Amino acid sequence: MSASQTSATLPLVQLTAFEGPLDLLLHLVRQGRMDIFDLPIASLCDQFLAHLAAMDALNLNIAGDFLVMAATLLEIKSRLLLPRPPVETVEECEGAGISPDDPRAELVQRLLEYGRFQTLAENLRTAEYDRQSLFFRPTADFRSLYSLPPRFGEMAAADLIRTLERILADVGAGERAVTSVRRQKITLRMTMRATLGAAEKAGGAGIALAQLIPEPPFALLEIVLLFLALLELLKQGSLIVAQEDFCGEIRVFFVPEAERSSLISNTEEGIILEAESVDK
Amino acid sequence: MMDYKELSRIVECLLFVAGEPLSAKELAKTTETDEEAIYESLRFLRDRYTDSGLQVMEIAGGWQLCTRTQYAPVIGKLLAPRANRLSKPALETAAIIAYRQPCTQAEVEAIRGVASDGVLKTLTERELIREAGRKQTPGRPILYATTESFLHYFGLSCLEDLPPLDDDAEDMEAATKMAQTALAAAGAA
Amino acid sequence: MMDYKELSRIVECLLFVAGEPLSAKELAKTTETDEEAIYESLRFLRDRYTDSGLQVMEIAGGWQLCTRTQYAPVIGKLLAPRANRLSKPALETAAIIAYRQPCTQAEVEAIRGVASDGVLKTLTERELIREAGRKQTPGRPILYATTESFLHYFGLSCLEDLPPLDDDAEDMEAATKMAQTALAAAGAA
Repeated sequence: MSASQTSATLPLVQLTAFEGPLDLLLHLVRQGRMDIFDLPIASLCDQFLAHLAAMDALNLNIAGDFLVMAATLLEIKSRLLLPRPPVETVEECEGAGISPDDPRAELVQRLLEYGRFQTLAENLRTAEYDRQSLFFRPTADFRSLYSLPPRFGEMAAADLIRTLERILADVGAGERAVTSVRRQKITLRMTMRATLGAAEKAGGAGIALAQLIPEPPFALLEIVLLFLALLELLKQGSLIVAQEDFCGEIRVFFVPEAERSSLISNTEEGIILEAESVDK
Repeated sequence: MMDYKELSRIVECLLFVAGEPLSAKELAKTTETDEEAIYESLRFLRDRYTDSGLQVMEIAGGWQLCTRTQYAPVIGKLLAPRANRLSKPALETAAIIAYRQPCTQAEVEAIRGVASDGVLKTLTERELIREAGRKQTPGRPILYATTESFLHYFGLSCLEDLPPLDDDAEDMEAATKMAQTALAAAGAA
Repeated sequence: MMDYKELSRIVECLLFVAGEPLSAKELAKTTETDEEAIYESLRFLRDRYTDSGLQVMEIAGGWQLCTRTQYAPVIGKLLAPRANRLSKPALETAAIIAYRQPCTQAEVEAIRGVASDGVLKTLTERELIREAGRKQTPGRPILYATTESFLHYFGLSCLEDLPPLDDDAEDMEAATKMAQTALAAAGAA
């Protein structure tokens, strides 16, 4: 229950002591010593509504559940007022049941079940109490003995090399290795180096972007890395990317190191110009 | 073969230092014996502790050393334990899950008649319940079940130790079904 | 006057739960008896524990329950694995970082083939590795390097003391390459 209710008036505080509409109903039933299999719905409904009226200031989330129950009670009450179709009441007497045709049936079942779990909860409360009178030793902190701060040479350095050798050996076998090698194989740096190399080799004519794209089957990662590499190299000014016409071939040109720094601003202009030409 | 008296002393040490219940399997593995020998040594140990303030308790699927209940008041004077009881809603929810597990939040709420997400969160945080998969129904709601900590918290050695439902389980099953059907109908309306 | 046997059971409980030495004065105060009675009950308790794996020990101006020295090895077998010793994944990760430092999480994962963020966190918390700047690549990932504690833990005086990997790091590079070529070939076949 929220803190905002702590300043509430007395009946309200009493109401918040109930877990929900079922809890309140069970309380009313027990307090009024009502026969659960023949619930005096009219009286129960009135008492419930009286409690509900007292909690007008209550937070809507909680009140909502109570309102739904109030509506249910009113509905049952009204249905009980209707003339009942003739029913053979013989079977009703079987055990302490209630006829499924009775409008109260469902409510009674819910109350019975909820009441049962309240009893089970009370049993658990007893178990909790009993258990809390047993004392166990807490897990002692043995980390100082068996763990860090480490004793000098707690572990042999040879373990490190053995482990590393084992990992590297593992790389040669099994599925895990395949993924690890593939990931190891292509790094951004390597892609950048390869892209730059390809552009340089192509010379003044530049290289088509299509040629840079690896031949299938390729990993998605390779394409992503290629574009990251291109962006990074463009940023560095070591490449220029140009397109002759709209939807035309994209070519990548190598920028010799000597020309790079001076070209950066030009490159930017170039990109802007390209964009404009595309617009036209 | 190790002397069972000596084994019982070793088991005693292990139970003393572990700080959590140790299963027979774990004890057998650590002591490099078999579970049969462990059970024998536990019996012997339990007898030896008859006249002690402590006891060898079977709890949460294992064995643990703990004090006897009658000494709780004087221990409380030394330790001043926090009264950290579960709230009534938490206890109700725990009871429903314990007897109905695995069950969903909707099933808990159908019985309690109130929203129970907060309570479920609290119980999960205290590690008394845990998520146990998803129910294969629309929305695939989370299923909840009790944990080892739940057993320990209530001093139970296993779930079968829960007090039996006083009433006919069939009856209750029917009642739940009815409640659920009614709720579903209400939800559909 | 309380029966000294009953008092010894209470004292036993107190020593059990305290986890630190309790002085006779403290024990007398908690049990509302006098120190003379406490000494008597301690003597009785000590006798009762003669045949036990535990002992009542006078230590640091008080009394404490503890295990007998001869059982230390078997207790170690139980506790050592629990006391956060370096797990296999942690050892693997430490080995990679030691030989590849400074290196990023991605580089560790590339070699291990599994997500390694948890292990890196553990190693960082245990101060075996530390953050050593950022790599100047997109995303500027954290670089990891080993610490002084790492050297200490593995009994090294400096990083140069690390056993050489066949020859040097170049070799490892080559080994990886070979492996990957072989795999690529195997994959293509």
